[in-house]
Order: sequence, then structure tokens, then C-alpha cells
Amino acid sequence: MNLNTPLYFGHALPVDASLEQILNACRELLCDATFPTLRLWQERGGKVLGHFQVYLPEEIAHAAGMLTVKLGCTTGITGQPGSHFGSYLCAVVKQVFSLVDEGRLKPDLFVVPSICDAARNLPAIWSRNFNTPCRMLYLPQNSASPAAARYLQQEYAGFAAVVSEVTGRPLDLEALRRSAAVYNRNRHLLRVLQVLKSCEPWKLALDECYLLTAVGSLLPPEEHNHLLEQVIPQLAVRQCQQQDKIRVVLCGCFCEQPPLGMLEAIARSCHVVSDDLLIGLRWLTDDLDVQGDPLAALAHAYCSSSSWSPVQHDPHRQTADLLLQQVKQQGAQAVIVTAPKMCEPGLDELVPALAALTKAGIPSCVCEFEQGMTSFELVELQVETFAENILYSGELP
Amino acid sequence: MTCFHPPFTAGIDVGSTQTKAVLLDVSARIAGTAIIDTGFDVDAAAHNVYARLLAGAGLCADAIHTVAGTGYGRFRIAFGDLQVTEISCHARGAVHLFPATRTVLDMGGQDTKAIRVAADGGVIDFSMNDKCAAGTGRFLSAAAAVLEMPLDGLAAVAATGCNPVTISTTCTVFAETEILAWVARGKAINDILLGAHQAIASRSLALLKRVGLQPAITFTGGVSRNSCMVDQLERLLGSRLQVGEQTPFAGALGAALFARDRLMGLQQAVLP
Amino acid sequence: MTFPAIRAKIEATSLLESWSERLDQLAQQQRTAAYAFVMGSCAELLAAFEIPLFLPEINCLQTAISGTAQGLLQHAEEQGYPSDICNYLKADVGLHLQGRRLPHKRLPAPCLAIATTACNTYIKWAEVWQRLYDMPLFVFDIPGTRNPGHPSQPGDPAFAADLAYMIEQLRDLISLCERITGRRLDPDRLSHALDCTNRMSRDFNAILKLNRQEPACFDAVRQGGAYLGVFNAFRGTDAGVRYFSNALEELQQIRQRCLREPVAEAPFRLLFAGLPCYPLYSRFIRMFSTQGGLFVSSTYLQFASGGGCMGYQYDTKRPVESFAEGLLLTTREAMDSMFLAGDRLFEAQAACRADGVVFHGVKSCRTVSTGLADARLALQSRSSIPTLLLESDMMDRRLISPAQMQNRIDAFFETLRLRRKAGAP
Amino acid sequence: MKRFAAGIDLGAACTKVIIIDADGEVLARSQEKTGFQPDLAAARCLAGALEAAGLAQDDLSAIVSTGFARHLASMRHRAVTELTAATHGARLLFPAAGSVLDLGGQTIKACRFDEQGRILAFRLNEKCASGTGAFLERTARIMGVGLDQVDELARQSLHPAPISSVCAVFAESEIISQLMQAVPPQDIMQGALVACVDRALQILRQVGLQDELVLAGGVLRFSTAAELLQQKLGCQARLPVDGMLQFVAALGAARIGIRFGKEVSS
Ligand SMILES: Nc1ncnc2c1ncn2[C@@H]1O[C@H](COP(=O)(O)OP(=O)(O)O)[C@@H](O)[C@H]1O
Ligand SMILES: Nc1ncnc2c1ncn2[C@@H]1O[C@H](COP(=O)(O)OP(=O)(O)O)[C@@H](O)[C@H]1O
Ligand code: SF4
Ligand code: SF4
Ligand code: SF4
Repeated sequence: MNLNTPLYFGHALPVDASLEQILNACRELLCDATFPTLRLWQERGGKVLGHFQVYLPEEIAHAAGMLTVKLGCTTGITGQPGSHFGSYLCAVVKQVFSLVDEGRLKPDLFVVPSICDAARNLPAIWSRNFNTPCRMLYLPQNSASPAAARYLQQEYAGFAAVVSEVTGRPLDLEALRRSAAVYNRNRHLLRVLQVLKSCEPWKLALDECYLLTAVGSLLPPEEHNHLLEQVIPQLAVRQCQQQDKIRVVLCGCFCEQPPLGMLEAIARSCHVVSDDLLIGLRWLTDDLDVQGDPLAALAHAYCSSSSWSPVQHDPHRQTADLLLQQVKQQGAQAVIVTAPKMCEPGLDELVPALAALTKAGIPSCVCEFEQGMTSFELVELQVETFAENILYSGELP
Repeated sequence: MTCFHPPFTAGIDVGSTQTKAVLLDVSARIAGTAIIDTGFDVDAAAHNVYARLLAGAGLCADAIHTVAGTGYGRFRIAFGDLQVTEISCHARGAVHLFPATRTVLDMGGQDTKAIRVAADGGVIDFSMNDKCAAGTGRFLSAAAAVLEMPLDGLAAVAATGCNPVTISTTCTVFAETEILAWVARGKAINDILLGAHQAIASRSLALLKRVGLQPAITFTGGVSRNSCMVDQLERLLGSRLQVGEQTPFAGALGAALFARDRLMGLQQAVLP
Repeated sequence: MTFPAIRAKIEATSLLESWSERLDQLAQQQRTAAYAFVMGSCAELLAAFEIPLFLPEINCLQTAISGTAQGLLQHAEEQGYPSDICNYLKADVGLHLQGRRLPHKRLPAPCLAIATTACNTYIKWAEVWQRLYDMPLFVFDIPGTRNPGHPSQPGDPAFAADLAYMIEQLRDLISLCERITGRRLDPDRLSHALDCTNRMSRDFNAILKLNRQEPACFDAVRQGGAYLGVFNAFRGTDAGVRYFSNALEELQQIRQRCLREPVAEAPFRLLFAGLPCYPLYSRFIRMFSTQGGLFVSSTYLQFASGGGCMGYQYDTKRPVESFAEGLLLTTREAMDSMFLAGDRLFEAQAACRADGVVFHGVKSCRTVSTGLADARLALQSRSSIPTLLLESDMMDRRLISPAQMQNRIDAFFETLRLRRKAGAP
Repeated sequence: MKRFAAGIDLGAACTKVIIIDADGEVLARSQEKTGFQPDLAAARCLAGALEAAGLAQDDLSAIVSTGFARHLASMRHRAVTELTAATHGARLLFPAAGSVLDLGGQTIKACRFDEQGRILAFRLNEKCASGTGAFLERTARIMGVGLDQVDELARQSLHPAPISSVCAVFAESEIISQLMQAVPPQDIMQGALVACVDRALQILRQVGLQDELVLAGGVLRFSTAAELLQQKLGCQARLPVDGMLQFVAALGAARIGIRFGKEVSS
């Protein structure tokens, strides 16, 4: 079996596809609850590792030949509220469980980073119901401690051992270095996309950028790289009319991803110039050093050159300050905070974030969301009102 | 006047919408049923339904050995000898009607319950909606009221729908506006009603899943009269439901059976 | 049904009152305290440094029982705290925002906060204090079990790696305490505190074991709350040692009496899983006790004592290393009893010969409640023991509907009675 | 030539039309139940208002619609959301206004804004009937009183009955059972109003209160609700007078019409 033949880009989608074709194909792939790329990969004898949107060192699994898939709420799956959970849980945990329960998704290994209390319950629930292994990964919450990087390196080694158990391939440092290079490229291309969205937002709407990025969670990174390399030049020369919309920073989507319809609703009235959608894919902010010990490099990068989210405690960095910084850097006029209904860490950060914004005189708007939302009227109403007010305020008596 | 019958027992189910009563003879055969709207006055409803039950069977109160009450107004039945929760009663009644029953779905006026039962009618597990009454029988009654059609005609109309609309809120209070909004958008009444039935059916499926879907499933409560709901549920479940003439009375029947246990001297220690 | 453990109850009440009074005094004198959480409170270390310890969780549950919680929750919601977060956190924030003042007491400001990773909400909660007071916050990273059911054991390399991380962090925490107090750590004092905890833990464990046989001599939800309060607030102290040794003695006497004078009708032995419903504390327990239900055991005791009720014994000869190891083991035990609750319930219900298991999920604590519904399904698939799932809250009155709760409990007891009648095992 | 503009508020319960001139003077108002054909209701209402003002539709320099069915009013020149409209309406009535709370038939809206009328924070209820006008209407129906008698009844209450249920449907059975326990109807009516006010306050608090608060919406036509709100807020809130309560959003829409005329900008 050849795992190197393309799964999607170059397979279901022509390599020389146009921008529109690519966008449509991305949408189709993301909304396809049968996960065609994963199935194909497994049919070819490959193994699949599932995890959440927040950070996981995918390089380690990649080096052992696994395809990693990030689950943060697959758009278009409404699914039955599971009988295994109470109503007070976020959709991420529930949806992952029901996808596997219904047999739509068959990962060979699932890894849960210790991001929140709901997620930390998943491995036990999983092990009571499914046979495939599900492991916890204890990422440090004390990453400023000098001991943290050393600890994390051990933790990664433990993770690598689990991957080896599943794949039957021992950890190969050389392969890991190669994987790091592939992911460095991926993160670079995603950064390019972000810059484009920030500088010429009318060329790349929020939902489009999301589609292009999110397919990365369902494809091997090499293939995602190809796709991005194909798209970025086309975007650069895209002919679009410059619209009069407000520039906003979107935050709150570090784990559960809002439904596509909601992103479209936001994009109709705003230029989103920066966001934390799918932040896990671009968690590390610098290129990884591919020379030395790659596990040490990964651990070090996690502790010292990484992005931020409410689920990682960092004594030296407050989420609210980082948000303000970002608004300033991006020259944004306002902030939209999307809050997943039942996500505790996200909701806990709401107050300080809003307080900081208010203090700095930056208008903000909170849009709650949940999966299975079918009408976006309320969101649209909120965002429209919000945008209306910023656009027209100066002209009013 | 004295009655010379062997003793009977009765069960009265004072629900949020309707009050139901069932009369049982010594051999546990149903000797009569009665039903009235609960309305405002629960005490009166219990009295009236009991009077009707007796009149229908041509009995006087002396002929009844034990009366058991159930439903949300069970403690307000002045002449009740014992009270049992509707959960136990629906389970018991459903198993009595259909001995193969292992799961009961009771859809009433303001709540929906899924109950897993043992072969002897004992409750193993149950789950019910709380905090939000959306998706209960009340929505259908409200819909019928808005469209000015009788409740028992609703199912027939809904069954003729072919392009069901997606009803996004099944909150009773909004039933009126939700339905009128679809009417205003030019949708046919039957499609709207079918959509409403589907929305409610899929909500109760979630409850059923909570207790585990062991066949056979018996559908009880007032909404079990509604053939369209039966169809929708069967479609979602992919299996048949057990329903019958008597299923709306399952709660009262269960209560009557508990009353009969007492008559037979079985019960003292079991129920308070 | 059982003979109430009167002495233990009175002593617990007065001990906890003295705890509150002490905090009130500190507040009056404008002095400060360390804020910590019950799962991994580091009480012994703080005792060695003579830093007073405040446990906000205990304070929150007290406000829920006394009925002041609602106002605190509302106060926090007015400041924008959403309704779907941990209500302990929210009530505590409400308290701070209204000046750390309750009707009958005041609370000292924090000079240090210690949050372990036993619950991730601890961290978010402590971050709130940090924003309010800008005091040092120490997040103690305690890695839990990675592979459900297979915790690493002392002796494993994986355990050694975790322990090394723990020890390094503990050293950091010690230097932080030294900086705050301007004093070096006195290892003898730490040893003494650890020794006290050893004894408390041993007796606590013996108390819990008493209930395994029939007749049960205390209600694990009602009296268990008192034991927990004292265990947490007086961990590592001589007062705590005295309390638990007295309580054990009293219960042993009660047990003897129960054996001599058996009750007419044996109670239904119940196992409790989850968090108690504090706003209706007595009423909640009465809903069970009036129908003949008695909680012989409760998973709450395991996690809310930070695994301390399991009888772990520190090695007082090497206090720092042993403290780190104990913290890792007991806190991990607390985590496992929440996250892996279901896998242990089967054994737990068999060990305490339960007639039924009551699951009480609270909306606002995801740490404990996320797995409850599934744990119940898992238990049901292995055993025919009747179970009851209730959902309400441990703080917020608005999320509790007593009538609906009563209805479910009634149905549950109807089942239990029918089973007993039918002679079910 | 004098400029006139009409604001049409197509609410879930009622459709309201107002016509003002460039100075913000109200020329005419009209109102009716929205029913299930909002566009027709809007057309009828507008015709009524035009007639009362003695104007023809062509005399209007702009027609601006708002409310949940704002896109259905076919004669509109532009549509704005009801939050924006309510803000402008409140500011026109009370220039020093800083926040507005609107209690409508199906929605509860709270909005806080700065001196320039820029909205700083706003919040709506979820799609749930608890605490809305629809809930009050049903309570009144159970009690057998007309909407205009509600106040009279509630005012007699000394001990409002606690209605604890968060769900309007469960609250209804709670109400029925209280009726049967001989709780006086005035206490129940007052209890229902208290429940609504509490729900509204919860939403208001989420946006934070800023002086001055303007109250609006049909529910406040029950003056007891307004009084309760003021009591619970512990501060004096501004209440539009002369029957303008329900017209705040319509007024704001009309005001925007005067400012921006017919040209649609986006
Ligand atoms: N003839 C009928 N046809 C269809 N549905 C009916 C009929 N009669 C009652 N129902 C439904 O049954 C519901 C009442 O069910 P019931 O079990 O009596 O409720 P409760 O026990 O709460 O009073 C009503 O809300 C209505 O939707
Ligand atoms: N006399 C009245 N006529 C109509 N509605 C009234 C009256 N008095 C109070 N109301 C209340 O006003 C509500 C409608 O308010 P409104 O602000 O027009 O809502 P919306 O903008 O959502 O249509 C009704 O639900 C009702 O409860
Ligand atoms: S971080 Fe939030 S969205 Fe993600 S699993 Fe946890 S609760 Fe759910
Ligand atoms: S989430 Fe639960 S365990 Fe965590 S702080 Fe809140 S109540 Fe305690
Ligand atoms: S949506 Fe309707 S049924 Fe549900 S809680 Fe709200 S009022 Fe009750």
C-alpha cells in the first residue's frame, strides 16, 4: 500500500484546481460526516490518531506514519445528543464520542490533552465503551517553571511510546526531524494565509480562510502544504471589490469550532483580521529546530514560543493583555468573542477579556454558539447591530 | 343500595392535561375507563372522573376496595388509599398491556418519560425531560388550537405532509407564532404539522436512548393516540411500537394494578 | 435508623466555627492567608511555615447551606460571569467583589494561592484572585493517570519521572513560601504536620470501613460532610488528630450498640456518587432517610478529601520527598475517583453491599459530573443494582427543582421496595 | 420642504408605525397585532399613520424598518436591527440615556451605549418564553383577565406568590396549582410579573447598567412591571410617557430615516 499517493488533493480534487473549486471541495470535505480521507487512509493500511483542536505535537505521530485528525466539531453533523452525557457539556466531548459510537469515525488511537475538566473525563468514558486506546496527555500548566520543559520531554517520550505500540514502529529521531520540517512548512504557509487575511481582508473572508485551514485537520500535512501552495498565489491576485466593513479580531474558538453558518454570518458584516480558529495548527509560533533532539525541541517550543488560549496557564502572560496586544497589532476596531455555550475555560475568560476591552475603549460583542444550531438569525442580528453601530456612529447626532 | 359485586380496584391518573381513571375487577381485567380534562380544579377533576368511572360501570363507591392515585396531582385525590409515582405506574401498566414490554415511552401533556422495565413491571431505569417543556404533547394541543382543528384530527392532517418544515423551537408558548410564521411563508398546514411531529419525535428519541432501547417498546400517554407520532417514532427507531386503545390509560391502569396488589394482600410493605 | 454520632457532630461544628473565627480575626487585623483547594491543599507545608490556610470551597458550600450563596452568585452574574460555569467559583468571585464580607464573618485577603491541576477550574479560579490581588499564584502541576485503570506505580520509570517533576515544583513552592515569610523551612515542623495527617488519615479510613458491614453506623453524606470539613480545615494539626480519634471511638461504640439493639427494618443501603445538593442539604438527605434510605458510602469523601481518606502514610523521616510523593499519590487518587468513577463503582457497591446507587450530577461541576451518566450506564451493564440519576446543583437554588427530585426519588424507592419484596439479591 | 420619515417596528407581537418630522416631533402613530402576515400588517399600519398625519407615502423622505421581521416590510428604504433602533429612539427621548432595556412579546433586549450612541454591549434572551410578554399574556388568560386589567389586579397584591420555575410551561402548572391552593389571583399575577422582571434584570446585568436607563417595550405598559423594575434596580429609570413605551424602536428607526434618507449605503 502506498500512503504517499494523495488522499484528496490530487485525488478527488484536481491538482490544478481553481480557487473556487478548492474552496468548494474544502467545504464538501469538512461537511462530510463519513470522513472520506480518513477512510481512504485506513483502507490503504494507515493508522489514524484523533485528538482535539488545541495543541498536540502531531509531529510525533506523523513520524510514525499516522494520520492525525483534529476534532473540534465537524460542521454539518447535528447528531443525537448522546445518552452518555448530561446537557451541561460542550459539544466537542459529546460529538467525538458519538462519532465513534455511531461508527462514523474509527481512530486507532485517541489522545486527550489535559485542557479542561470535561475533556479529562473522556478517556475513562471512552475506555468503558470502546476498545481502541484513548490516552491522556498531561501538558504542563506551569510552563514557566524551569522543570516544565524537562517534564514535557518525558511526557512526549511516553506519548511516542504509545504511538509505537499502535503503529509497531519505534520512535525514529531522524523521521521526527523530517516531520518537524514538514510541519514547519505547514505553519509557515498558515501564517502567510493569516497575514493575507489581515492585510487584504476583502480577498479572503473569514469562512474561506477557515475552510482552507480546517482541511488541514483531515489531510496529511504534506498534502495540506500542496493545497496551500496552490491557493496562496491565486489569492494574492484575486479580484475583489474592497468593502466597507469593520476590522475585527475574533476570539474564543480555541477548541470548539463555531458552525460554518455562524462564520458566514460574521463574515457578512465584518472583516475578521485575526482569529484563534484552529489555533492548534499554528500553536508554535517559531520554526522548530530540526538539528538537535527533536523531542527536546518540541517540549521547549511548547513552553517558550507558543500561542495562547484559556486552557494553558502561563504565569507571565494574561489572556486579556495578549488580546489587547493583538487588537493593536492588527489595527482592529473591535473584538467579537464567540463563546461556546458550555465551555468552562472559555466562559471563565469572558469577564476579564471584556473588562480589559471596555477599559481600553474597544467595542466588543459576545456571540454564544452551540453545535446543531440551525438558525443564525440571532448571531446575525447581533453582529449586524454591532457593525452598524461602529460604522455609522460618527455620523449620528 | 348495596352492591353485590366482588371487590373492584381503581386507579386515577391526575395529569397536567387530562385526568384518567381505570377500573379493574378481581381478575385484573379492565372493567371500565374514564377521562376528562384536568382543568383548573384538580380536586374536582379527580372526583368527576371517579364519578364517571363508577357511573359507566354501574357501581357505587362501596364496590371499590382500593383507589390508587398517580400523576402530578396524586396527593390531591381525597379518596385515594395510596399514591404511586407515574413512573412506576406507566411501567406497570405498559407491561400489563403488553407483557413483552422492556421499554416504555410515555408522552404526556408537559413531560415525556422513557422507562426501562423488568418483566415483572418493575422500573429499572428512567429518564425524563425537566427544566424545559419544549417538545411535549402540549405543543401539539397548542398547534391544534391555533389551527382550530380537533386534537384527534391533527395526526391525519400531518400524515398527508410530504415536505416537512424544520421547526426550530417546540416551546409551547411560541407554538402559535412558530406555526403562523410558517403559514405566512406559504407552507402547507400538513407540512408544518409533520415538521412539528418530527421535531418532537426526535427529541423523545434522545430520552429513549438514555435508558437504552430494549425491545419491545410500548408507547403510552395521551400522545400515543396520535398515529402520526407513532409513525414518526417508528421511522426513527426503525422498529415497531406497541400501542393500543388502552395505552393512554397506562398510568391509571398501573395505579389500579398497585391498588389490586393491596387488595390481594401483597402490598403493605412495598408501598407507603 | 442509626444512632447519631452526637459528639463528633458537636465537635466538628465547633472546630469549623473556630476555623471561621480565626479567619475573621485575621481579616479584622488586616492580615492575610494562603488560599488553596481541597484536592492538593499543601496544608502540611503551609502549617510548617505557619501560614494560615483558607479553603474557599468549604466556605462556598457553607454559604450554600446557609442560603447566602444566591446573593453571591447573583452578584457575580451582574459582573458578567456566565451562568454555565462552576458555581463555587462564581459564588467566591461574588464574595470578593462585595468586599470578602459575609453576614457574620469576614475573610482575609490572600498572600499566596496554590492551585493544583486536580481540577482545571482551580486554575481559572485562582487566576481571578490574581487579577484582583496580584499576589503570587503557584500552579502545582500534578500529572494524573494517563491510561484509564492503569496508574503508574512507585517503582515504575514513568512514576519516577512524574515524581521528579513534583519534587522540583515543591522546591519552587518552598522557596516561594520562604520568600513570603522570610523564614527557612523547618523540616521537623513539616514532619510533625505529616505525622498528624498520617494519623487523621488512618482513623478516617477506619471510620469509612466501619460502614462496610451491617449494621451501618453513620450516613456518609450527612456525617461524611462533617468529617470532610474537619479533615480539610485541620489537616496536619493536633486538633485534627484528636477529632478523628474521638470520632472513631464514638462510632465503634455506636456500632456495638447497633449490634445489641438491631432496628426493626433494615435500611436500604445506598452508595452515593457525585456532589451533595448543598442548598437543600438536610432536605435532600431527608428525602432518602424518610423512606428508609441510608448512604453507607460516598465517592464524594474520596475526592473532596483530596484522596486523604485512603489512609496514605507519609514517611516523616524524609519529609520533602515523601510530601511530594504523597501529594502525587493522594491527589491522583482524588482525580481518579472523579474521572474514573465508573470503573470503580462496581467494586465500591459490592464492597459496601449497597442496595442501590444514587448518582447526583451537578450542572456546574464538570470535573465530577461529566462521566456520571456514562458511569451509570456502565454499572447497569455489569450489575442489576437499581440506580437513580438526579441532576441539580451544589450551589444554585435556581437549578434545583425539589418536586421533580422528590418524584424521582419516590419512584426509585418504589423499585427498591418491590425488589426487596421479591427477594431480589 | 419639510422632511418626514416613518419608522416601522415589526415586532413578534405587535407592529408599530410612527411618523416624525426633522425635529423629531411625532406626527402620528399606529399599532396592531403582527399576526402571521407581517408585511400586510406593516402596510396597514403605515397607511393608518399616514392618514392620521395627513400625509401621502411620497411625502416621506425615508421609511426604515426594524424588528424581527424587518426584511419583510417591502416598502422600506432600509432596515436596521431593533437594538440600533431602540438605542436611537431612547436617545431621542432622553438625550442623556446610557442604556436601554426593552421588554417585548418574545424578546428581552438590553443594550448599553456611550455618549455618541455607540453600542458598547448588548444582550438578548434565548429563544425561550420565560419572562417574556407571551408568558404574561398566557398567565392573564389562565387567570381570565384582560391585558388592561392586569395592573389593577396585580396592584392589590401584598404577598406576591413565588414562581420558581424557569420554564414558562412549568410555571403555568405551578400557577394552576397555586390557584387551586387558594392563593389569591392578584398575588399570582404579581408573582408572574416579578418573574418576568427578574429575568429581564438578569439580562440587563449581563450588559451592565449605565446611567440613564431607559425602559421600553409593551410589557412595561403593565405599570406594575415598570414599578417593580425600578424598585429592584434601586434607581430611577426613565420611562417614555404619552404611550411612547412601545414605540421606542419605531421612533429610532424613523430618526435614522431622517438622518440618512433614502440612499442605502450597504
Ligand atoms: N384525541 C387525541 N388525539 C391525539 N392526541 C391527543 C388526544 N387527546 C390528547 N392528546 C394528547 O395527549 C396530551 C395529554 O396527554 P396525557 O398523557 O393525558 O398528559 P398528562 O398526563 O400530563 O395530563 C395532550 O397534550 C395531547 O397532545
Ligand atoms: N394593551 C396591550 N395590548 C397589547 N399588548 C400589551 C398591552 N399591554 C401590555 N402588552 C404587552 O406587550 C407585549 C408586546 O410588546 P412589544 O414591545 O410590542 O413586543 P414586540 O416588539 O416583540 O412585538 C405583549 O406581549 C403584551 O404582553
Ligand atoms: S476546552 Fe471547552 S470546548 Fe474544549 S473540550 Fe473543554 S469544554 Fe469543550
Ligand atoms: S469544577 Fe467542581 S471540582 Fe472544580 S472547582 Fe468547581 S466544584 Fe470544585
Ligand atoms: S423554551 Fe419554552 S418550554 Fe423550554 S424552558 Fe423556555 S418556556 Fe419552557
